[in-house]
Amino acid sequence: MTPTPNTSPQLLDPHDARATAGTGAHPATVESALDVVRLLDENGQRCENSRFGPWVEDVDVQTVQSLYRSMFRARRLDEMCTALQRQGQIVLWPPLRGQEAAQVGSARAVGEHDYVFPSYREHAVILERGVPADQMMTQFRGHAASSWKPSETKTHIYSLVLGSQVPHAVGYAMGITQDATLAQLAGESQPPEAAVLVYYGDGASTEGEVHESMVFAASYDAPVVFFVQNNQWAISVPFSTQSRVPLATRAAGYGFEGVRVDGNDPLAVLAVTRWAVAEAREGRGPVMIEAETFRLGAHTTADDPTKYRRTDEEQRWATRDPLLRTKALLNHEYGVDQDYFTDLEAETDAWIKETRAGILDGGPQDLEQRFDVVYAAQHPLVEEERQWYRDYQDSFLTDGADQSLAGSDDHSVTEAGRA
Amino acid sequence: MTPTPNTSPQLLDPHDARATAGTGAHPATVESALDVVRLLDENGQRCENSRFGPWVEDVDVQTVQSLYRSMFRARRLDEMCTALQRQGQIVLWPPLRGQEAAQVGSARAVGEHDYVFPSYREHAVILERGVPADQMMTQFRGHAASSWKPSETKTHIYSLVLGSQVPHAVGYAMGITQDATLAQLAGESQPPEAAVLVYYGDGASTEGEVHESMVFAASYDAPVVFFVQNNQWAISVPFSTQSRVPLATRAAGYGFEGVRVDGNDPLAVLAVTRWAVAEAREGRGPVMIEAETFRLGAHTTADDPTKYRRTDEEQRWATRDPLLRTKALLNHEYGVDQDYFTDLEAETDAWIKETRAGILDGGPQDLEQRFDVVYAAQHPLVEEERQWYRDYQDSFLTDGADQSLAGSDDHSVTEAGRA
Amino acid sequence: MNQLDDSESTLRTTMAKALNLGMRRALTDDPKVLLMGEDIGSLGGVYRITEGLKGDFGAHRVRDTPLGEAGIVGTAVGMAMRGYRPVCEIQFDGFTFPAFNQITTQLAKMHARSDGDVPVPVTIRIPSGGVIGSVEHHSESPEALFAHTAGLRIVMPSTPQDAYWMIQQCISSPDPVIFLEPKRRYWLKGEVDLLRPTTEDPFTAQVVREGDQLTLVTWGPLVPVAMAVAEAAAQDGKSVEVVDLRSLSPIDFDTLEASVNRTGRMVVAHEAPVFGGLGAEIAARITDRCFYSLEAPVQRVGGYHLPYPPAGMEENYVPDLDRILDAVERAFAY
Amino acid sequence: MNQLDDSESTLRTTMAKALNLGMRRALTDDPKVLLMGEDIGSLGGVYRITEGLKGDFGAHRVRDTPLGEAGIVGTAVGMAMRGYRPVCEIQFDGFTFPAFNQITTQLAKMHARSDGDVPVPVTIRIPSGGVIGSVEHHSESPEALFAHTAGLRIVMPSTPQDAYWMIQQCISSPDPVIFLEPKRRYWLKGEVDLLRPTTEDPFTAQVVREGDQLTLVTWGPLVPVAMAVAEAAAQDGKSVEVVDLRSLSPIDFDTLEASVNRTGRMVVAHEAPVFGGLGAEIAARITDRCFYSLEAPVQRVGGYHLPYPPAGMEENYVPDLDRILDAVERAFAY
Ligand SMILES: Cc1ncc(C[n+]2csc(CCOP(=O)(O)OP(=O)(O)O)c2C)c(N)n1
Ligand SMILES: Cc1ncc(C[n+]2csc(CCOP(=O)(O)OP(=O)(O)O)c2C)c(N)n1
Ligand SMILES: [Mg+2]
Ligand SMILES: [Mg+2]
Repeated sequence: MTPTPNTSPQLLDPHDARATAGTGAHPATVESALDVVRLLDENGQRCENSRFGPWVEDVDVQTVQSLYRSMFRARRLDEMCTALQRQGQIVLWPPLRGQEAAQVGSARAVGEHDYVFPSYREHAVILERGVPADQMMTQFRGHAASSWKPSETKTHIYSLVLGSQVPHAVGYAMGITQDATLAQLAGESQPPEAAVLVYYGDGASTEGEVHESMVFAASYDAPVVFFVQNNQWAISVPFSTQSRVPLATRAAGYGFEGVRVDGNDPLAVLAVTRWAVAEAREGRGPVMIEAETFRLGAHTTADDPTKYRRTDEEQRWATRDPLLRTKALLNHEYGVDQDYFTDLEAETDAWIKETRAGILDGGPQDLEQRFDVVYAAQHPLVEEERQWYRDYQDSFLTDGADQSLAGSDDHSVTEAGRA
Repeated sequence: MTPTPNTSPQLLDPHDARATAGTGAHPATVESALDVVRLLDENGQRCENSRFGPWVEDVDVQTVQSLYRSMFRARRLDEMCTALQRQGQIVLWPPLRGQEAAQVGSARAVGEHDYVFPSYREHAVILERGVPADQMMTQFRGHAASSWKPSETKTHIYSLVLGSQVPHAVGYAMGITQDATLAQLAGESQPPEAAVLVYYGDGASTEGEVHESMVFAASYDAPVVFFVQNNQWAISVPFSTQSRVPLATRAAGYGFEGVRVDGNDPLAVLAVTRWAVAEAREGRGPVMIEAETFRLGAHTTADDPTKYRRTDEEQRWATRDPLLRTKALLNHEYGVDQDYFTDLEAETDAWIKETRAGILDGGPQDLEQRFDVVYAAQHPLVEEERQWYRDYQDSFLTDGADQSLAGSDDHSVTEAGRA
Repeated sequence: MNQLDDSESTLRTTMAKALNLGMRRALTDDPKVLLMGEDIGSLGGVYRITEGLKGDFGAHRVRDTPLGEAGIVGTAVGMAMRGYRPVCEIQFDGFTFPAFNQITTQLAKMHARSDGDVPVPVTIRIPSGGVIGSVEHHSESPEALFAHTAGLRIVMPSTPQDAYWMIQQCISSPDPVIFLEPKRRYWLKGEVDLLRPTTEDPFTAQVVREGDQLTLVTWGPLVPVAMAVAEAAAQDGKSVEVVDLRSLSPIDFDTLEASVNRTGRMVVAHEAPVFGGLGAEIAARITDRCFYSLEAPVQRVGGYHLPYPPAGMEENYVPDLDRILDAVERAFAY
Repeated sequence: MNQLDDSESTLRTTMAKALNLGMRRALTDDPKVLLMGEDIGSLGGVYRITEGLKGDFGAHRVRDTPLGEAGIVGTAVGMAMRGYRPVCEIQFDGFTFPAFNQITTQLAKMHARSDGDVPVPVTIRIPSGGVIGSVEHHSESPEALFAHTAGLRIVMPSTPQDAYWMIQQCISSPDPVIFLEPKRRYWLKGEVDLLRPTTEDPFTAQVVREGDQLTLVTWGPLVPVAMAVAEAAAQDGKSVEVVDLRSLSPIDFDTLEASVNRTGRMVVAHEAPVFGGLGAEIAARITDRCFYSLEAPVQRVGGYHLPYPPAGMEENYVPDLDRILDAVERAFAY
């Protein structure tokens, strides 16, 4: 998935200072973390960046089209899911609108040996990792606990306890290093270099577990890339409540590098993440990336942004829409014409239709399945309760359904509402 | 307690950049946090520091003698308590040897309106706050839950859950600000400016709660000074396991200033803490100070440092002993002669003797007292259990002591040891 | 604020609104009261319980905090030390755990650890319980994890009247209180008497329906279900007394004991898993106190020993009328 | 490592050493096993349980971690996802709480949350319990706070033999295990059979003294005290059966039920506070299962509803021989 970039020698310079480590010596500065890396301006024109530009030298029209296609599909899926939630088909939906470049650009930078830990809004990342869109929705329909198998996709399940997945990512990365150490000691061939990419939000950055993750990652030189999507809001709380300064500046305080990137610029995100993943894979990690972006939609389908933010802020960011910018790049830089977009639209319409049907196809598992997965090994209490549950459910069948008073809960509780 | 220093104007410059706040603008850099502030060299000779020197311009021979006296008493108390623990009179004792300058220097910088949150090794701080030495020991004797009243001393009790006191300090500081806000809104006169000084260690800095404390402090502009004693070790774990870089560099990532100070230089510690407390009091906080010092003794009386660290490291730091350095300053800079030290020794001997007697005087409270303090208001379960406990204890009195099999536990459990 | 006009002495409203009015009154009565939590300001909380309060009392008294539960509870403890009475909101029950250290080792123990010198009158509001059709970690019932820790008080109102009064009573308690809100009943309507609380002491249980053959004890979201169970049982000729526990720590065992000594049977129902749940403590203590009165072992009904399941299965997980009735029948079968 | 020579099939040693040998063997048998914790490397842990292991297996397998319990457990979960079997040490019971979120919402639930795709075979060793003459937070008994959470297993050995075998069995369990070590019994000596565990399944109870008039159930540090109680009762003409619970989740109720159906009486003793403690679950379930056999309500004896007290008062707080005997007498008084 990651083409080897034409790197200039200084890009691969080991961080001597960091290697000699110890108190007092480290290469990163807060200042360097304040610049925002950008390879496209707001009108979709390429701009220069001598450090990160080389990391996307291989990018051609096909690559940009493919990035655009992924972003476009993600947006359309997002719109469809928002609609489905309104129709009561989905329990809750956190829209990604506005964050497509940050997600697709970064997900493209990792490969089959790498492992990805999403938070809960990374739908475009999940699609990039090969999970079928309809399957992805079973969790949000309330039909299953998780929608894909980490063992198959090398992509962890969504984590709703904010920040909780970040130490897992670091531990997984420590495991990658341990694999290499064990192989080396056993005189075996080295496993392929691999890195971990973990996503979290500006709000989640405040959680203590994220900090401990940084400490552990630095302490064990873990090959992990911390990817913060700073979408300016944590539900109704603006970023200024979480921090006075960009989050990328945090990295220096742990002795590793933090880079701030324009999260609505897919090329810059791709370049910076490729660089970071290479740093991590090659043992110079961890690295932190802060992608400056914006949640154009509501926090979730249960949210109402008009309560807490001004439309002029939304409008300002709407002009920086990553899809518009990438479309402009395709138009102006690569001369891609309207036919391409028309075809893409048609193709996507068909895909959405099919996906929608797939989503609506399934129903919830039976609760009995939960008794199978709470423990991996046999457990007497679970067995006892499973048996009880089965007998109890069966009693309705044998006694006749009219025996059940189910549903009379809400009836008798005349005044109860539902969240 | 804090003489107003002769400050040059730029010292009191408000941090314009910080005041305008928001993303992108903050004055601190990691680089500035890498320099170690020092006003005395290793031989006790004064050295220049244009930024912090003015904060101790008022310091004269009396002040230095008084600093030395506090450090000397703390060391002698420490030695005595270590001995008492060996004799089984104290449950456990965490020695402060080597950290006297960091503690006395910083504690001198706060006054009666300020509030102090120690961790659990700040015995010299506690003495500075006016707690009698013998009283201070009741907790370590296992006789009482806490040894002094925060309501009287404006000094919180010791906290043994590492890092747990740090958010309390921030909350307390938020309360100071709230007092001012409420007074202002009510048209009342402003309460005196006050700050909070909170201590923790290099090891504790890894705890997630410390991070959340930094975030909250920055978010609410809380008048708090984070004072880390980096004594290079967290029990057996060297600082390099906690961080690749000095802890003072962390502050910049939260958008406030971090300063590194030679923790064995009482003047530098006093100067930097005075500055920091003034910053905090005047609404330009929070501030973080990292005092570089060394725990010359064991972690606690239960510890054996030979298991994990080299004596050459200990010896190197022994030459930087803050008492030796301050004594040299008194000798060379102020021409204080041996008589002073002889007198101090005699005075301290007497104090130690008296303190020792005071320590040995008391016995444990009865468990019944605990039923009074678990809740502030009446509680039926506690009442019931208290009654049961009282009746049960009384049953031994009325039935005759021979009824009790107490003590036969260890007898019957022949092979059980005790920690 | 004219809802607070004392000339209108009762009000018909939802539990959500009653909580809002209760906090409004606490904020009005005591300048030391302040609210803290994620999204409680402009948004008014994800459940809108604090709606309008920031506008009326100011951002210094209704604080949108950074996103860290340990930070929220930890700074609240510090503010309490400075004389304030912070009321913290944890957004959902499942997000209490990042603050568990602060709650268990600090908030609960500060008064005892300081030998009574430092009271910490902090109230922690937690929307609690399930059947709201949500995603994971949004439907937990953590009460037993707090009840075992000395130093905390725990309550859960089940009516607008109790919500209005108990929130005020807990805010003025000198002890820390975990205030659980039955989130699926936020829109339950009822009468609120603005002049008189149900009880002066909020840490007591209430018999909410009298009966003489079985005591059904529950709290919060299951109280209306228990009432329906008693009604269904009555149609079957069985007389069930319903006790709304209200206070989960301390537990008003005197009221329970008196009831069971009359009825001879008890069922405890809660949403949390049965194993290690609060029902165990109630069953064990009532069995001890009423050994010779009990005609059947105390029957417990609650969640299974499983993490709270996905929304599509939750109605089979949380005890409903049928399952509680089944437990009632089991008790009568002895 | 010659202690492991199979030609010597038994060894007389302390519980501390037995744990060390058990982990040594696990490290030898499976390269995926690794140890993580504060001070467990060069120092060998504050209780020296891991002494020598870093030297013999290397710093990559016996890791001194940074000082963050959430980080320890959280990264262990991640390493388990990569195929490792991390064994974490929490330095003292009172310092488990910073990791409570990772344990409760992540470690316990990962297998269920991933629909069975992600097992997390992590063992968390926690020196537990009191009467060690220490300072606050060093003597807690948090078992009930874990037992209520589905997905965890909890054990507590009381002998060197069980310590040696159960640590190995738990490390090879596919489920996460909270492994409580009765720290005041670390120097208790006993025989370890190096060839045969007490039971193949560590999640079972053991009758450690037979009797026919009362079942005294306890675990960990109180097992030797319970044995002394049975002896004292025997001198008084009363026959007490002692059950070492060993597994606190799941609980081997079949063994308890069989015992109580013979004896007709039960006392449960633990160090943790009685209110909301594990004794409640045992009492409630045994009362349900053995209602017609019980001649007295199950008597519970444990800590009071207080934070663990200062060392000078702890002997009055933790149940000792006298207090357990008192409970036994109460049971016989019915
Ligand atoms: C520990 C925890 N606390 C609170 C919540 C409730 N919550 C869900 S999303 C959210 C805001 C998250 O903001 P951010 O991390 O910036 O991610 P974003 O939603 O912007 O993608 C909150 C407070 C949670 N899920 N977990
Ligand atoms: C939350 C928590 N984890 C672990 C411990 C056990 N412990 C006590 S002191 C200590 C080392 C502390 O190191 P540091 O913070 O550097 O302070 P120092 O002892 O050097 O003064 C440890 C691990 C604890 N008290 N609290
Ligand atoms: Mg955000
Ligand atoms: Mg230290």
